[in-house]
Amino acid sequence: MILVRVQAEPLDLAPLLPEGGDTGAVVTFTGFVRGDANELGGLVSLTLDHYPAMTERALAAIAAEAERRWPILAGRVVHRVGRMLPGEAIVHVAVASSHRAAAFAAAEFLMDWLKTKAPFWKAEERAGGTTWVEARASDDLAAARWE
Amino acid sequence: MILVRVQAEPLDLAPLLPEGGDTGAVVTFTGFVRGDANELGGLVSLTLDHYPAMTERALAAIAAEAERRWPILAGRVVHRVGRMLPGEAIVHVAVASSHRAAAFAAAEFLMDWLKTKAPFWKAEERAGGTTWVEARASDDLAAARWE
Amino acid sequence: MIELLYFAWVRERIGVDGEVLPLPEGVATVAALLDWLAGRSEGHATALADRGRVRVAVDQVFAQADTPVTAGAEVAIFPPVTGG
Amino acid sequence: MIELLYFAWVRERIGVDGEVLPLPEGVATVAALLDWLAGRSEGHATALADRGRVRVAVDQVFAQADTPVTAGAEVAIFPPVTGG
Repeated sequence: MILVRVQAEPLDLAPLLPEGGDTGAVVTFTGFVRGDANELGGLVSLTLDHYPAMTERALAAIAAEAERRWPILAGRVVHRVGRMLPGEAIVHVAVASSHRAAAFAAAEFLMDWLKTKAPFWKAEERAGGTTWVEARASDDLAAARWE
Repeated sequence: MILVRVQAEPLDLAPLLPEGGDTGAVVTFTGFVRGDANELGGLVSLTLDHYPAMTERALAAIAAEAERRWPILAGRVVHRVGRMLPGEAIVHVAVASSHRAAAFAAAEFLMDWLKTKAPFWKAEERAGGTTWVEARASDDLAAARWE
Repeated sequence: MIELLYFAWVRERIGVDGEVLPLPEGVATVAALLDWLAGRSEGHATALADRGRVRVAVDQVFAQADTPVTAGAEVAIFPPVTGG
Repeated sequence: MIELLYFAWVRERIGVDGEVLPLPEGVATVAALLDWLAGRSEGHATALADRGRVRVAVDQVFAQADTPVTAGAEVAIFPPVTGG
């Protein structure tokens, strides 16, 4: 069972530990706000906008698809919204399975689909102003691998 | 820089957090002792034997190869040795990179190579006695993907 | 009536979070709704100028150009998503 | 002299953790060393019966059948690894 959650509070990155005796592998992904010091002025903050009525529903659909494809024993997908600073965690995915191949594949799938199918939008605040992040073609390609 | 370590003490699964502003993605893998309740009598304990003079050297070589292949900002590979119980962590790998594709690939690579190129051997203690675990062809296939 | 919701730069260009409107006469699909909305104000026109950069969800599910829009629907219009 | 180290079921079948021996005359490769060792005792013969199930490291680096073995080497013999 993969738990999904959207929250304004900082993410809890405590490890997902085995419950019951079947867990042999846990894979986690955590996405962090990069400071982008090399780019003009660096990043001051990142703000995540989302579509509340749809977000958890979209995440639950993505999680259900992962559970249909791989034998997942436990998992979580937690996405932060609102304003955050460089170094803070934006999203955390954890998947427990009996074997590592399924845990790796499911975690990567969850991220690839979340990046392209969940209604979040990033705005970057820099010294020069705030701009919306453009979607990346590489994310579409990553998601298409699983079609 | 990927730190490698072999230890008899329980593993520390505290999250790898960004240092400096370039980290956008952290992927972790943790391997746990399965209880195998469905198999006759279940598992009582697992003992990891290793070749001390070679182990850290082999892990360092695997880590160096990962750093040659992907832009890794930080990482760790920690393997436990000695006797452990179901639910305890055997191995923990963490990789930080700017982007998720590199972090996922490097973590999976580290595990696949560790499974086939680092001198560890598992012995399973069950009610009927203790037996050495057989190497799995699927692990050889997984490692061969990276050749 | 239909409820329209705008997010990210679609919201900023249109200038409001959303609006509740009678379903315009002759509008039965997402594509027709976007065509009609683009004529509603300069902000709407700017936001919807490049349809390839706009995504739509009807009742919280991603929609296509030919997805039906009926009275009572919640129609959200936004840029390609960039979470994660 | 060479130092031999045994691990996992290779160690159990041979019955010792390792042994220090003069490099046998005419032995210059891993394959030749295994052939010579297999004749040393029933335990050695059992441990090395199926060469396909035995792995060797010379001076802590994985070796092949034709890897040279010279005086002063540390030669470890063990089953395929199963860590992780």
